[in-house]
Amino acid sequence: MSEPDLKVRIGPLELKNPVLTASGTFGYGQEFSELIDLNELGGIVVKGLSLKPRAGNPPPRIVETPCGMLNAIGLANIGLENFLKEKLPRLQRLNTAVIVNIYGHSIDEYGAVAAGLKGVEGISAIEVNISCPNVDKGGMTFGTDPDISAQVTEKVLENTDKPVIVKLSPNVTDITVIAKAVEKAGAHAVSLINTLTGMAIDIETRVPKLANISGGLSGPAIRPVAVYMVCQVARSVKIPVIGVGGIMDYRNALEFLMAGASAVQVGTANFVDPRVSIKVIEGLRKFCKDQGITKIEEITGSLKVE
Amino acid sequence: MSEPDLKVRIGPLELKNPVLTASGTFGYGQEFSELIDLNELGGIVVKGLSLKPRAGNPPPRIVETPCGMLNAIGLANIGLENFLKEKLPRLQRLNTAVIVNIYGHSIDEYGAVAAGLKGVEGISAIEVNISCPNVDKGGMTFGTDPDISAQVTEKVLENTDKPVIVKLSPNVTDITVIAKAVEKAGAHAVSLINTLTGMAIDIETRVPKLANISGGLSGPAIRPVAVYMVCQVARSVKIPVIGVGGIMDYRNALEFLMAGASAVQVGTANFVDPRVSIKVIEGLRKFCKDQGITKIEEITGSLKVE
Amino acid sequence: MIEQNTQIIFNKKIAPGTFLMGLRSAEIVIQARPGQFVMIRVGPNTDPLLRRPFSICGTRGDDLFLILYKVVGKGTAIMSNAVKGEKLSVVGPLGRGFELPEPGRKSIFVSGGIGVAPLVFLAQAVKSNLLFIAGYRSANEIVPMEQVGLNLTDISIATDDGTAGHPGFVTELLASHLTESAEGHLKIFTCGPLPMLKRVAALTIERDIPCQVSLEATMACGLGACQGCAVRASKDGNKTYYHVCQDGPVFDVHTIDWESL
Amino acid sequence: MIEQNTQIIFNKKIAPGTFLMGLRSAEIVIQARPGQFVMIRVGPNTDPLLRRPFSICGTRGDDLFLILYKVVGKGTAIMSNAVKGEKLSVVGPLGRGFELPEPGRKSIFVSGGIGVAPLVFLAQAVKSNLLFIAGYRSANEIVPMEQVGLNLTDISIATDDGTAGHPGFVTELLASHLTESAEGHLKIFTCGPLPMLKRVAALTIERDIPCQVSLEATMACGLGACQGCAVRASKDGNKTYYHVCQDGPVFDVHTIDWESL
Ligand SMILES: Cc1cc2nc3c(=O)[nH]c(=O)nc-3n(C[C@H](O)[C@H](O)[C@H](O)COP(=O)(O)OP(=O)(O)OC[C@H]3O[C@@H](n4cnc5c(N)ncnc54)[C@H](O)[C@@H]3O)c2cc1C
Ligand SMILES: Cc1cc2nc3c(=O)[nH]c(=O)nc-3n(C[C@H](O)[C@H](O)[C@H](O)COP(=O)(O)OP(=O)(O)OC[C@H]3O[C@@H](n4cnc5c(N)ncnc54)[C@H](O)[C@@H]3O)c2cc1C
Ligand SMILES: Cc1cc2nc3c(=O)[nH]c(=O)nc-3n(C[C@H](O)[C@H](O)[C@H](O)COP(=O)(O)O)c2cc1C
Ligand SMILES: Cc1cc2nc3c(=O)[nH]c(=O)nc-3n(C[C@H](O)[C@H](O)[C@H](O)COP(=O)(O)O)c2cc1C
Ligand code: FES
Ligand code: FES
Repeated sequence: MSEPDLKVRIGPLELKNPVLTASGTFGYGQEFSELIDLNELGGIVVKGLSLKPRAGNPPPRIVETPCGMLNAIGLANIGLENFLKEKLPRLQRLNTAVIVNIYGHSIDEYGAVAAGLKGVEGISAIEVNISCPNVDKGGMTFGTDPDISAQVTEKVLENTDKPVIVKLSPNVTDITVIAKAVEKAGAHAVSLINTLTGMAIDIETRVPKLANISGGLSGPAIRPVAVYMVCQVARSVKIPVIGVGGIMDYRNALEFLMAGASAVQVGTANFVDPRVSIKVIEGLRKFCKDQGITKIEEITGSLKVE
Repeated sequence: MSEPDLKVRIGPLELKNPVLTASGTFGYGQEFSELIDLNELGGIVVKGLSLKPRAGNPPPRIVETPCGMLNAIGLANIGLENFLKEKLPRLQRLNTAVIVNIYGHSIDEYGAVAAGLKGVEGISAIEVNISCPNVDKGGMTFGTDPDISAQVTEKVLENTDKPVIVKLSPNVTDITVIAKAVEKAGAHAVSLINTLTGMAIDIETRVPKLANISGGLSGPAIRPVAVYMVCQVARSVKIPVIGVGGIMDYRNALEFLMAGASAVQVGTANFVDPRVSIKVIEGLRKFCKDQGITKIEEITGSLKVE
Repeated sequence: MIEQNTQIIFNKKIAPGTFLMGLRSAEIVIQARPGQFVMIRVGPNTDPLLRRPFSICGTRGDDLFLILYKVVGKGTAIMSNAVKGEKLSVVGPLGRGFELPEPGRKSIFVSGGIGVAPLVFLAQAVKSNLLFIAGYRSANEIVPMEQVGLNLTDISIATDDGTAGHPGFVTELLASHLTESAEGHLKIFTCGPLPMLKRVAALTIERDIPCQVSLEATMACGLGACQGCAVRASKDGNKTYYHVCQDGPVFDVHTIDWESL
Repeated sequence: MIEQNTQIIFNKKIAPGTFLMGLRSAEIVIQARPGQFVMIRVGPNTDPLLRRPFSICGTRGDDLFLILYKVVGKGTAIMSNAVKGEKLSVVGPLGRGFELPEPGRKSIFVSGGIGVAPLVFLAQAVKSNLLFIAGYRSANEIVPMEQVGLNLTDISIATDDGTAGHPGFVTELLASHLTESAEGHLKIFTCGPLPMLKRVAALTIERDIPCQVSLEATMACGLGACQGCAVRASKDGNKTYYHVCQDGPVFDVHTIDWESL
C-alpha cells in the first residue's frame, strides 16, 4: 500500500501530520533537538509567552502524583522581545509549524502580545492560553467565563494576521459553553484540555508540596477527562478541535482523533520519553497502513455512538 | 503514651474514627464482612438508594484507566423498600455509623426517599448524592446548579430527622459556590468529591469502552483534584467537610484532614485492597501516637499556608 | 473467602504466552470449589490499579492452588515476570462454582483457549464418565494436560488453523457428540471466548441439554459490591442483570440473555 | 546527549539500601563529564510517571557507566529489583559538570550520604592533591570506595552518630582543614543534603574559598524545557532563577541564593 496521507487542516493552517508538542512541555523545541528530528513533527507549540519576561513561581514547582504531575511553573518565560531575538531565529529555520502560545494579565496585554507577533515570519499560528490556572485575575481565570473568553479571542484576532487557536480550561461546569463563545468570537480552532487544578500536601511538614499551593494536573491520569471534553466540544462547534491531555502513545492519540479532534498535542509524555512525539507519528502511520486508511483526516470523529 | 482519641464530630453525628467507606464502593457492607470487622470502621456509606429499584446501565460498566477507573453503574440499586427489608437489618446490628446515600430524579423523589428513611432505627445520617454524572436531568446534574442544589437539600431536610450530608460534584467551575448554597440551605455537612466525568474509547472497534459512553473517574488519579477542592471548600463553609477521592492509604487520608476535612471516605481503594479502610484507621492511629497527637480532630485544617 | 499475601511457589511457562502459577494458601485450598476464582493484585503499584480475576485451576496437596493464565496485557505481563518466593495478595475463593453432574450423566467439557483453566479443576472432581474437548487457535497454544495435573483418557483437541486435532471450531466437535440417543444423558460444562460460548449455548438450548457456562466480565471488586460486572439475565427471570462475580461466574445456560452479549 | 535503552550489566547492593548499577552505553561514556547526570526511566509503567535523575558515578572501560543510588521511594525501589540483562531507558549525559581544579590547588571534596556519587567520578579525574571528606549518618551507610572504583589515600569519614570516623558533621571536619595558611590554595567540591550544603556554602563564602556545589531539585524533563527545577539565583546575577538541570546541577557557590533554600 502507498504511504497514508497524514496531513491535517486546522482551519487555515495545514500540518504535515496531526502531532504537535504541547506548550510548556517542549520548551522552544531546541531542548529536544539532539534527541529527535524536529522537522518530523506536525508542529511545535512553544512555551506560553507574555509581553514582559516573567520569572515564574518559587520552587518547588512540580510534584509527581499517581500517573500524573502537578506543575506551578507560573508561566515563567523570557518575554516577547527576547523570544523574537533569541528563540525565533532557530524556530524559523525549522520545517514544521511553529505555534506561539500567548497569555496576558489583561485583555489588552493579550492584544499586545499578538500585535508583537504580527507579520513575523515563521510563526504558523497563535494559541491563546485563556485557561492557565496558575495566573489569577481576581481569583478566577479568563477561561472560566464565556464573555471574557470571547473578548480575549476578539482582541487577539484584531491584532494578528495568523490563525488563532484558543486553548480551553477543563475547570468549568460546561466546556462547550466556552467553546461556542470563542467560536462565535471568530477563533479558527480550539485546543483542549489545559491542566486540571489540583494540590498535594506534604504530611510531615503540613505544607503544600508546591510553593504556589495549587498547580495544574497533567499526564495520563487526566486522559479520560480530556477525551470526554474533546468529544463534547467536537459535537458542539464547527471549528477544528485539537486534543490534549495524557497522550502517551499513538493509541491514546487515536482516542482523541476518533472523539473528534483534528490534531493532538503531546505534553507531559515528552518528559517521560523525549522521543514520544515521533513514536506517536510512526504509530499513527502504521495504524493507517494496517487499516487501509489513506487519509488520517478520515479518523477524526469516527467514534460510533448511537 | 495513651491511645489517641480518634473520635470526630460531623455536625450532630459522632464517628468513632474519621474513616468511612464511600458509597457505591462498599455495597451494603456485608460484601466485606468476611474480610474485615465492619465494627472497626468509622462508618459505612451504602450504595446510592432511590425510591424504586433500578437495574442500572448495560455493560460494560467499568473500565480501568491510568491509576483510576471509569464507572457507569447507573446507580443500580434495590430501591427503598427492598433496602429496608433485606439490607437494613444486618446493618442495624453493626456497631458503626450507617449512612444512607440517596438520590432521585426529581426534587420530590429526593424528598420521598428521605421520608421513607424517617424514624428508621440504625441510620446515622443521610448523604445526598446531587453529583452523580450518570443520571441526567436535561443533560445536567442537579449538583452543578447552586439553586437546585439548595432546593434538593431543603427538600431532604424537610423530610428527615437525621443529619444531612450533601455530596458535591467536582464537575463545576467553582465548587465553593455550591458548597455555600447547600450550607445556607441547612446541610449539616458536605462530602466531596464525587467522580469526574470521563470517557475511554476502544480504538479497534471505535466505540466507547463504556456502554453508557461516559462515566465517572475515580481512584488515585483524581486525588490531587479532590484535595484541592476539599481545601477550597473547607475555607469557604463553616459546616464540616468529608474528603473523598483517591485515598489509598493513611498518608493520603492525612492530606484530606490537613486540607480541612473532618473525616474521609475510602472508595475505589476497597477494590484494590478490601482491607484498606482498616489499614487507614491503623495508620492514622499510629501517626497520632508517633506525633503525640491526642485528638485526631486537631489535624483537621492544620495545613500551613501563609 | 480470605485476603492473603500468598507466596509464589512456582511460575512457569507451559506454552508460549501461557503460565502456570502455584500459590501457597491452605485456607484457599480448603474452601475452593471448581469454577470459583480469585482476585489477584499483580503488584504494589497503582498502575494497573485493579485486581485481576483468575479461575482456580486446581489444588495440590493441602496448601497449594494453581492459576493458569495467558499474558494478554499489563497485569498478566507483570505476573509472568514474578518469581518464586515473591508474594501476591489474593482475595478468594469467590463466586459460585460448577454444580457437579448427577451420577449417571456423561459430562462433556468444552473449552476454548485459556478457558480450559476452571474445567481442569472440575475434571479433577468429576474424574470419570467425561469427555474433554479443548479448542485452541493453534497447536502451539495447547495446554499440556499432564502439566496442569490432569491425566485424561478421553480428550479431543480442535484447532482453528488445523495444526492439531480436529481442524476447525471446538463447537463442531461438540455438535458431533450431541447425537439424539446421547442427548438425554449429557451435561455440558463450558468456558472460553464469547463467540464459542454463544454457539455452545445455542446448541444446548435448542437440544435442551443441561449446560453450565463460566462467564467473564470486567470486574472491579469481585465481591458483589460495585455492580460493575453486570450481565443481562434472560427474560424468564425476575432480575434484569446478574453480577458475574457473585451470581456466577458459572451460570445455567438458560439464565443468561445471550442476545445481549 | 542521547536517549538509549541501556542494558544493566550489574546491579548490586554495596551497603544497606545503597546500590551500584552498571549500564552499558559507549555513547554516554564518551560524553560524560564529572558532575553530569542521567534521567532514568525505571520501568514501562506510568506509575511512577517521571524519570529519576542520577549523577554519573564513574565509567568503566569504554562502554560502562555507573550509578550509585540509595533506595528512598517508589522509583529507586523498582530499580533495586532490576536484574542483569534488563534494559532501562536513559537520557544523558545532562547538565553542566564540575570545573576541574586549577593545577596547584588542593581540592577538598565534601560529601554527605549518597552525595558521594558525583564526587567519586570527579575524584577519578582529579586524582592527586585531593582530600575526600565523606559524611554519613552511620557507619553502616558508608559506601566502600574500592567498590565504586576509587583508591584514595586521603579520605576522612564523619558519622552523625559517631559509629565511624569523626563523630559529628562532615562540615566540622571541613572547618578543621580551612586554616588560614591553607585558604588561598584550596578549592572545595561538594554534594549532599541541603543543610550540609548550606553550611559548606557559609564556610567557603565567608572565607572566600572557591567552591562548586552540586544541587538537587525535583525534575520533570532534565532538559531545560519544563522550568520545573528552579533554584533562586543570588542577588548579584541578572537572573531570578536558575534551572538545576541546565544551568547546573553544579553551581559556583556564589551564584545561588542560599537564603531561599
Ligand atoms: C471470573 C474470571 C475468571 C478468569 N479466569 C482466567 C484464567 O483462569 N486465566 C486467564 O488467563 N484469564 C482469566 N480471566 C481473564 C483475566 O482476568 C484477564 O485476562 C486479565 O484480567 C487481563 O489482565 P491484563 O492486565 O493482562 O490485561 P489488560 O491490560 O487489562 O487488557 C488487555 C486486553 O485484554 C482484554 N481483557 C481484559 N480483561 C478481560 C476479560 N476479563 N475478558 C476478556 N478480555 C479481557 C482487554 O480488553 C484488552 O484488550 C478470567 C476472567 C474472569 C472474569
Ligand atoms: C541532579 C541530580 C542527581 C542525583 N543523583 C543521585 C545519585 O547519584 N544517587 C541517588 O541515590 N540519588 C540521586 N539523586 C536523587 C534521586 O533523583 C532521588 O532520590 C530519586 O529521584 C528518588 O526517586 P524515588 O522514586 O525512589 O523516590 P520518590 O518516591 O519520588 O520520593 C521518596 C522520597 O524522597 C524524596 N525525594 C525525591 N526526589 C528527591 C530529590 N531529588 N532530592 C531529595 N529528596 C527527594 C521525596 O520527597 C520523598 O520523600 C539526584 C537528584 C538530582 C536532581
Ligand atoms: C510543566 C508544564 C508547563 C505547562 N505550561 C503551559 C503553558 O505555558 N501554556 C499552556 O497553554 N499550557 C501549558 N501546559 C499545559 C500543557 O500544554 C497541556 O495542556 C497539559 O499538560 C495537558 O496535556 P498532557 O497531559 O499531555 O501534559 C503546561 C503543562 C506542563 C506539564
Ligand atoms: C463503582 C462506583 C460506584 C459508585 N456509586 C456511587 C453512588 O451510588 N453514590 C455516590 O454518591 N457515589 C458513588 N460513587 C462515587 C464514590 O463514592 C466516590 O465519591 C468516588 O469514587 C471518589 O472516591 P475514590 O476515588 O476513593 O473512589 C461510586 C464510585 C464507584 C467507583
Ligand atoms: S466485580 Fe464488583 S460486583 Fe462484580
Ligand atoms: S527539569 Fe525541566 S527544566 Fe529542569
